[in-house]
Amino acid sequence: MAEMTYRQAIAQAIIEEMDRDPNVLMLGEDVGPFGGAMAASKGVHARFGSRRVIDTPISEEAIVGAALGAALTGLRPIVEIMFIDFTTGCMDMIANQVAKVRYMLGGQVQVPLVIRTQGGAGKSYAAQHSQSLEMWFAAIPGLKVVTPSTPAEAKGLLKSSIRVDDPVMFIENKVLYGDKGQVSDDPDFLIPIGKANVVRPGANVTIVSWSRQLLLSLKAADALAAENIDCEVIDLRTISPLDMDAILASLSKTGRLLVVEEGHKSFGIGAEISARVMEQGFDLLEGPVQRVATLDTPIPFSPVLEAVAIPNAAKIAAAIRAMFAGT
Amino acid sequence: MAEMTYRQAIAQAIIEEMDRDPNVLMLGEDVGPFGGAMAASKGVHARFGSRRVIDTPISEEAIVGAALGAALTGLRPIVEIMFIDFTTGCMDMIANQVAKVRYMLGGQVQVPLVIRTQGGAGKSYAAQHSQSLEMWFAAIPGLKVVTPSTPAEAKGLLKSSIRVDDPVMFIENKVLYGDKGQVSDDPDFLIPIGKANVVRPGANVTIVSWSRQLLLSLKAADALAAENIDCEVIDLRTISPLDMDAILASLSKTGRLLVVEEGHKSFGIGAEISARVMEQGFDLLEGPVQRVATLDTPIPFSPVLEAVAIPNAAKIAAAIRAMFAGT
Amino acid sequence: MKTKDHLEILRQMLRIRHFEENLYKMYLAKQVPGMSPHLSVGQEAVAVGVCHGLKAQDYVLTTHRGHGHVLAKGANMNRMLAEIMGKETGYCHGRGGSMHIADVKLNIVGANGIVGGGLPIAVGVGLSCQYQGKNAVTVCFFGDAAANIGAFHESLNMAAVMKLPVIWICENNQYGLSTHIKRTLAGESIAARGAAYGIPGVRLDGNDVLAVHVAANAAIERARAGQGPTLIEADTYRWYGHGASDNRSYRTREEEAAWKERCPIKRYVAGLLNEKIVTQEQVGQLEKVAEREVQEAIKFANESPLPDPATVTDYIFSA
Amino acid sequence: MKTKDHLEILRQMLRIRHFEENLYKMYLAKQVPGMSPHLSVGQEAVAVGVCHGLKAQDYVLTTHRGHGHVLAKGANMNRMLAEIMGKETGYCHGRGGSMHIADVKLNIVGANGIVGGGLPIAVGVGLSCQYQGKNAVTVCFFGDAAANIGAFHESLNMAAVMKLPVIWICENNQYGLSTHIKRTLAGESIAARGAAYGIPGVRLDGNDVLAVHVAANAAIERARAGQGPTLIEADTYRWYGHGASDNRSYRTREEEAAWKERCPIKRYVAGLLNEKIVTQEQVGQLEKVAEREVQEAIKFANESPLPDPATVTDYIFSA
Ligand SMILES: Cc1ncc(C[n+]2csc(CCOP(=O)(O)OP(=O)(O)O)c2C)c(N)n1
Ligand SMILES: Cc1ncc(C[n+]2csc(CCOP(=O)(O)OP(=O)(O)O)c2C)c(N)n1
Ligand SMILES: [Mg+2]
Ligand SMILES: [Mg+2]
Repeated sequence: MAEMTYRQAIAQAIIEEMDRDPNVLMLGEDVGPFGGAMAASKGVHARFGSRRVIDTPISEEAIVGAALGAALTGLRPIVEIMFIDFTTGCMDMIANQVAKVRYMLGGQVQVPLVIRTQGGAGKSYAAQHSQSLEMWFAAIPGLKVVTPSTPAEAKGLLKSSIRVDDPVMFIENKVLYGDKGQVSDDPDFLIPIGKANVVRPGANVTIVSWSRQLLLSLKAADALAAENIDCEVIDLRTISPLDMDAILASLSKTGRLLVVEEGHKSFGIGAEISARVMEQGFDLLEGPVQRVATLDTPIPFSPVLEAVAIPNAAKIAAAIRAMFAGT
Repeated sequence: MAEMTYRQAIAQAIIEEMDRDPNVLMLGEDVGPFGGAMAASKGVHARFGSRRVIDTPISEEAIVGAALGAALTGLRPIVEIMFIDFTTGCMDMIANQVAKVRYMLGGQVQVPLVIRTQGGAGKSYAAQHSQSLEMWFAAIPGLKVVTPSTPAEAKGLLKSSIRVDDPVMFIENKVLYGDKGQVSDDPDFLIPIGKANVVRPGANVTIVSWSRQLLLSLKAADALAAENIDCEVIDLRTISPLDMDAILASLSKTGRLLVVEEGHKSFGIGAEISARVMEQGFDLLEGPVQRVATLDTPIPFSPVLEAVAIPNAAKIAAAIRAMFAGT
Repeated sequence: MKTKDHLEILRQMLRIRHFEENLYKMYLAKQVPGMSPHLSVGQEAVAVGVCHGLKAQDYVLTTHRGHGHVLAKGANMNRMLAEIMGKETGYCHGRGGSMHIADVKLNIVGANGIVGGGLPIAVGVGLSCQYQGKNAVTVCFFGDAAANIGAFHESLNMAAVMKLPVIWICENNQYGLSTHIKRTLAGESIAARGAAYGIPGVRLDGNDVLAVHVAANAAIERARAGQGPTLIEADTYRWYGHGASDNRSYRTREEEAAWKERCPIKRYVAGLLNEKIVTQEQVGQLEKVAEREVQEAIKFANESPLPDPATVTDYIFSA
Repeated sequence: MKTKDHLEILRQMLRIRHFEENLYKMYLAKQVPGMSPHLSVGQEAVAVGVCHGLKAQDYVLTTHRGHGHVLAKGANMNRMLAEIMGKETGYCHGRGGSMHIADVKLNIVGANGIVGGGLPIAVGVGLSCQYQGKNAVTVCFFGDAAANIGAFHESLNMAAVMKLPVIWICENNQYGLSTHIKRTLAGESIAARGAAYGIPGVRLDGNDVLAVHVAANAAIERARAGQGPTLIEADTYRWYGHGASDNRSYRTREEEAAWKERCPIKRYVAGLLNEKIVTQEQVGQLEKVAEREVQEAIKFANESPLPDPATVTDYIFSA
């Protein structure tokens, strides 16, 4: 165990996996000597050089395509797309090629490819640099979607993502890069993809969240504990495939569920969770599943506007309180 | 009133609106003399010529960008993207520019722009030509998403879309182009955007659908009528904004709801409807909202596989029956 | 060039011609599900001229109009036709169909339904060969109209800047669907765009199989020697419409007749006969063999089982 | 050129310089929310050299590094700085911030946070002018690194094939974030890519405001005359990092010093003094005026109210 930041944990995961497997390589804009716009690949180039850590042109479609071609022919590339907002420039590669090629070729190929990117608001980066687009990728069969919320998760989930033989959208969060935490130094420290984690056990209500909002949910849970509302908080870790077993198991204890997400409320991840709970856990529900999410607006620049647009601990706590109002 | 096909209704809507307003123009691949890959702009070029009906290079990003630039400076462009699957090539323009520019500029501009495209499976066009991607666009604030299911709707909704001052994703369906129906010839025949339509009133269960699946839902409703299950069938017409009033009004009569969609089940439109019903109509529910949708797989080519992947009337009817099983 | 090379080139062109002509008939007879197939009749010289110079370890990426390319790289007709008919015995177990035929064992790593979709992937295949020190080149086919899509630019630039062993083969069949390339392509030619990336751009008669072969071989050698990519623009023509159902309203029958006069097979055969490299009997024999191969493939495909619907979600993920 | 033109050019360059330098200080003092602003200090000659030749009816599209362009087209500093500080009085009522400043009334129709995002839109603005018979040209600024993105290619091709009155201005400041353009750009130059689209490609010293002005004016005239687009590559340098927070680990202080020697303002002033077109006093006066304008803008922005949080969903749709 060592204390490190979220960004250091990512770099360490990359370094360890590149040490372990010479077929792992990295591509992206400014990921080389500069260490990435979020400094999440700091030190990787110093160790492996320009053959394995490739600074590319600003050509998102070709970056992902290059990684795909490499993945189809024996390599295990890690790609960085600087902001998730820029995946708009490589959606053909991601959605029509990476996600589908194995299926379209009837299983002739594997696609061991990790697309690292980062999303989220909270830093006044405005509408084109603050989105939470995980639902786009979750909606496309053939992709796994992973979202770490702590340094330990960043490392353990990234190492797992690099080792699986399928494409993974690995979505980091821009606000979390400086967060510190204890991280295992076991070179085989892997956190399984597709499994949610009960971060805080509780009896009265379940909060499901991921990435930065998970941390805010935990804050809200702390506040609510003082009011005798005992929240169970689940960190989804993987958005697709969804770990419904974990959600339903918790719901069967608590009877109530709140989904907290930084994506827009409409047509988001919370909708799918709510719909599945409707189908699979209707009888467990003591009240409707609720969602706290970002307003259905492009993310505004001005901090005072952004603050009202996105969730925070107070809004989460208020939503929970409302679920108990009148009970 | 005149009988015409879905594709003719589209061409007629375009012609009427171009007649009415010299600022309406059309851009896309092969939309000119050829009349569009789906023949949905047949006759438009013959009437208006190459100045107003522009055949473009295969450059989806620039096509939508060009339309946006024109919309920002006084024109009202209609763009055709040949298959919705190719919107992957212009997602930056659609999601980061078209949808957001008015907001980012604090209301300095309007974006009167229609992006026509077509989706849907059922013709063995395989994974890259059969998708139903409406959820991608519905998930982005700033876009309206419209999906006609009949020739009359195609005309009335398209004319409305051309007249509104905001961007509309107008999503046609490839299987419906040859469908015939009675269509108004009133030059101001407009169907309002944002309003659902009760196509078939019923008492026992509500089916919400749109586009081709709406027609299959009606078929299922016919079959179920013989079994004394009286379905109310709602045609959503507009996916975003969602007409929850119409859905809840129906639900308050029937107590049961099935959403039928051709998109993948996970993270689709049905999820949002289910989640909103959970939040806004929980007490109206006599049982959980159910979804019939396409399996979470890339769309297979072989007709025998495609048939099991996507919904049909029998599957819809079966889902309804299951909702009544044991009651 | 040895006689056996000539015979092989001719054999491959005939295989493609007979395959596509039979597929057209099957399409008319409604024996082919899905979109009307994108036939490459008339373009055989490009596929064969390029692929004849490739080794087994070399890679090919193709397009929506790819039957010729995969045949020329050695694909099995039985499995191709079974795929086109949506059968379990097809290359993709019926998941892909006409636009997605590939034989990964032959290093054909993908076809594409998206115009220009193969180009970025080809960059990665080239990168992979360079990285792994494989002595392999990657050939990426695409159409004239694909030269206007952003992916073309990003891919040619990236491959050039990384000096990757990729050969860009543009089959300029004059049209993108209904649109003549002159109406959508700015600049003098597609080949001329090579200069924008500092790579050789070669334009040639794509109906002259030997000219294609010579130019492709030069590009292949250049790539193998680590000197980076080449862009080749081969002028040719598709005899049928965009898809088999297209009635070609956008061009004249005269234009078509003129191009058919320049039939790449007829011209090649005439030359071979003239120089007495082959006899008319040999040609007839090769035609027969090609036709027999197709007929066997039709039989194979017809008799093959459909996929089991219960397997519809197979092959999404590895694990 | 008349003295009043020289004075105006100098005035505009000084406005930009003072605006950006003050913004840098404000950023260091943590008075600016959001991403560290992308400053254009050192690049003033491109913005001013181009915009000086524009008329009111002409359009401008800019980038993430756009303050200079919008100032040169006449934007109001008060509303710019208020926007950058997220105030209600800003151009975008605080919705946009530094990367989205535009004044649509001045025909500045957008800035962009997406590299290359403005180019396709510029095609449409050009198309619109052509369609409406407006005697207006459209200038689209972009960076060197944007020349590698697909949208560049699609846009330049489409504008060329439609002969649109668009002028493509590439500010080659040598770097895209940390990456020197030589490491990512294949081919000789960005200007040389003009040939791929059959349009003139001009490369010039972007720190020589008169050279920029002359070349831009030729392009503007050409566009106005219906002869289509021109691509101009102006070599320049950003004195600060990519954003104000960037410590420029990827380049040397020597390189920076050499470029600062070539300061576009210093050079221009030296020339004007030398030719006795202006006096040192006049220069000092213009500097004072520029600084005063910025100080007033700072005051205005500081005193301006924040947007009302209740209005957060305003401006999504028109109706
Ligand atoms: C991105 C994209 N846009 C449009 C299409 C529809 N489409 C398929 S093939 C084609 C024409 C392609 O022309 P070209 O590249 O010249 O190839 P050819 O068909 O002539 O072989 C078009 C427009 C597509 N598949 N993908
Ligand atoms: C599509 C896209 N990719 C990456 C980025 C991140 N990014 C913003 S500016 C920039 C560098 C741009 O370089 P250049 O075009 O030369 O403009 P400069 O900053 O030098 O003015 C990068 C990589 C982005 N905003 N958009
Ligand atoms: Mg073509
Ligand atoms: Mg630059």
